[in-house]
Amino acid sequence: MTEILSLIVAKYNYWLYVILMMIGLYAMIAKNNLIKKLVGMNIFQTAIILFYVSIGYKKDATIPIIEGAHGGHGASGAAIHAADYINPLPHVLMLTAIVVSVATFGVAMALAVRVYQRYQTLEEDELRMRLSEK
Amino acid sequence: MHWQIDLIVLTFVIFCAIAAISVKDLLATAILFGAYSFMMCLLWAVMGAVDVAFTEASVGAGVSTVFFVAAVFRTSRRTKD
Amino acid sequence: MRLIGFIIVCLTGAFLLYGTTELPDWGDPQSPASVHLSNHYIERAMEETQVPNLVTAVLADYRGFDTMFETAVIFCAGLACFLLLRDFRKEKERFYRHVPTGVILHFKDSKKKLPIGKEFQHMDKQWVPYDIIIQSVCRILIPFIQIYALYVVGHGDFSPGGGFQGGVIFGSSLILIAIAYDLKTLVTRIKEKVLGIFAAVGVLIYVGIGFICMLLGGNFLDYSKLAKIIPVDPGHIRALGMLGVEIGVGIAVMAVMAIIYINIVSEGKHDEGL
Amino acid sequence: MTTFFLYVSIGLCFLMLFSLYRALFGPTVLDRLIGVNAIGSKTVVLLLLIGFLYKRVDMFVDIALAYAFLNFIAVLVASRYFHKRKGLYEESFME
Amino acid sequence: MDILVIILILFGLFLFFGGAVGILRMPDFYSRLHPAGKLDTLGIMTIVMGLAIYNLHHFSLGALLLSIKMFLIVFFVFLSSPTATHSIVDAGMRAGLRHWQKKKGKES
Repeated sequence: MTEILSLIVAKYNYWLYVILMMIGLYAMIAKNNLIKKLVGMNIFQTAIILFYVSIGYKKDATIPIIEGAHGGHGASGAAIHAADYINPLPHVLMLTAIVVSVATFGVAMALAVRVYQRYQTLEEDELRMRLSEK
Repeated sequence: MHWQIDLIVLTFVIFCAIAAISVKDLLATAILFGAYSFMMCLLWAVMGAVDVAFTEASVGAGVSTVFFVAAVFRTSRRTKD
Repeated sequence: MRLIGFIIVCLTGAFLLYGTTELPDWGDPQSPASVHLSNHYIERAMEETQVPNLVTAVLADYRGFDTMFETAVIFCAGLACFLLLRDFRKEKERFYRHVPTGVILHFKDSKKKLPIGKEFQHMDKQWVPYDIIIQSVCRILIPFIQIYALYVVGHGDFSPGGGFQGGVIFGSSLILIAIAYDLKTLVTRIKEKVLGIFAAVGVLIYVGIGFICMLLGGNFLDYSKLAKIIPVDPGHIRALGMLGVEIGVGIAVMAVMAIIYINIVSEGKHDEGL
Repeated sequence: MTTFFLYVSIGLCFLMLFSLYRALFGPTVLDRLIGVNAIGSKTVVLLLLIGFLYKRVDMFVDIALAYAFLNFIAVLVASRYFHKRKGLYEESFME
Repeated sequence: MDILVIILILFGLFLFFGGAVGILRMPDFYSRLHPAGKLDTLGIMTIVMGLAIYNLHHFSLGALLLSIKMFLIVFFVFLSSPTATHSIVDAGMRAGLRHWQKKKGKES
């Protein structure tokens, strides 16, 4: 029983990330509305970011800010062990990814507004119809 | 250490994602997407990624929802699927 | 289309689920990602840079070149929104409301600008009366939010936070002005040109700090060379350089968020909005 | 005390499920908005509790403070939509 | 001191429970806002106050500053959460949502 539980704890996260990614991919492929596709894209993105951040997680470690350094002068005698702190590298990569994702989300929304101004619709099949009329 | 909270919140995130892409109203999608990012921030805080959680808190709660609602305001709420 | 999509998604998911069996356990300290480079960052960053927040240290110092181009991407996003949506044509039909009496003036086809005093208020097509409760609460809250955003930018070395987060919070305080009052209020208080200049200046500060380091004889973004012109303790000079870089990022992100919001919500006309 | 905080936070997660039900299946958009607002207020508390679980609450309090500000903006925008656009239901119902 | 903290937190949890059940069970929009607006605000205030008092156990300047920050959270939630509720009610009124009436004869 404990083996099954430990297996679930060890791998359940990855399964759920894959499911989340599948939801996003399905929305990108099969949904008809442009904004729904954008939401699918964002869900896909967060699934990947989750995967990256979870790689850096370590059991029984604390957050990647050095403890006891708030006096400003730092270098608090004791040596720093790498096993005590969570890996900061994936956090850095994903932090910038989130901000860039919101900026690109804004650009995509601007494109959607522009498309709606011109064709008065956001559905993909209606857009195809309007385009073929001309 | 805190894997219980992690698993519970991760399950909620899946529900939220399914609802956000299957609801037939774009404003409701925007609001559900806000809830999605709340839980995502919680998940990152559990995993110890404090800076990422902060970014998601400021971006997901404030700006991303605002852009979404603004775009829905300027286009239409209608969606077929 | 739906069936094809479903099949593709299921196939991809099955492959990925098969792939998860090879991955290390969740929270394994000996996983391959955390044995090579990151140990150096964790153990040495404190003595090399004097910054306790390892994420900020890696973000602004070790990988500073990467972050510079991320900032440039955000600037380009603001530029793209402006170019896609901005519409300089003036609205021909305009409404004004006389505040004390509530009389509404309606102009058709008038190009001329009226000398509007304080008692006349610009009015949209979908005008709703202002909500006094929301307005006064926002008037109390907005300064606190802005001070908090500055705190987040400045205190990013010691606690979570930094340029990106502080910039986004400041930008959302600007958005709050537009929501609580009117889009016109925000646009008249902070001009469009000022926002554009801020967005450019933010990127310029980042690049400029890197370039100054190069002029002083170091590599691009090598903050330790700044000690030649700034008289501080040489141990802290890297933290100071990071602070400058974070300020640049914060200014750029703040301006870009406001630009994107204003352009989307008014379809580039800058007159009426949410 | 740490165990107590852990159980409190798990209880809060389950309370979140109730609000999430309203957010997922609410009949109108405004019901969903209420659910999301309630989720946001629980999130602030949960962030502080996670901080106590890590014993580094000085790092987590900033995030909670940011949430207390920004949850407000999202709700305000979504309700502001209804001030400008009348009509509660989807426009597809009108056709 | 611990007992005070535990009482405050459990009381807040109880208030949150009441709010959650109210959101789930009430029949219409306006009556759902009633628990959501009041109980959630008071619940968050009590729990955060309890945590702030717990934080003052090992008294130092840093802990005091931290508790002041937590009281700031209480203050801003006290200010902003009722405003959010008010704005949702306003939106419902403008959208033309009818309030709930007890139907006689058949159940709703």
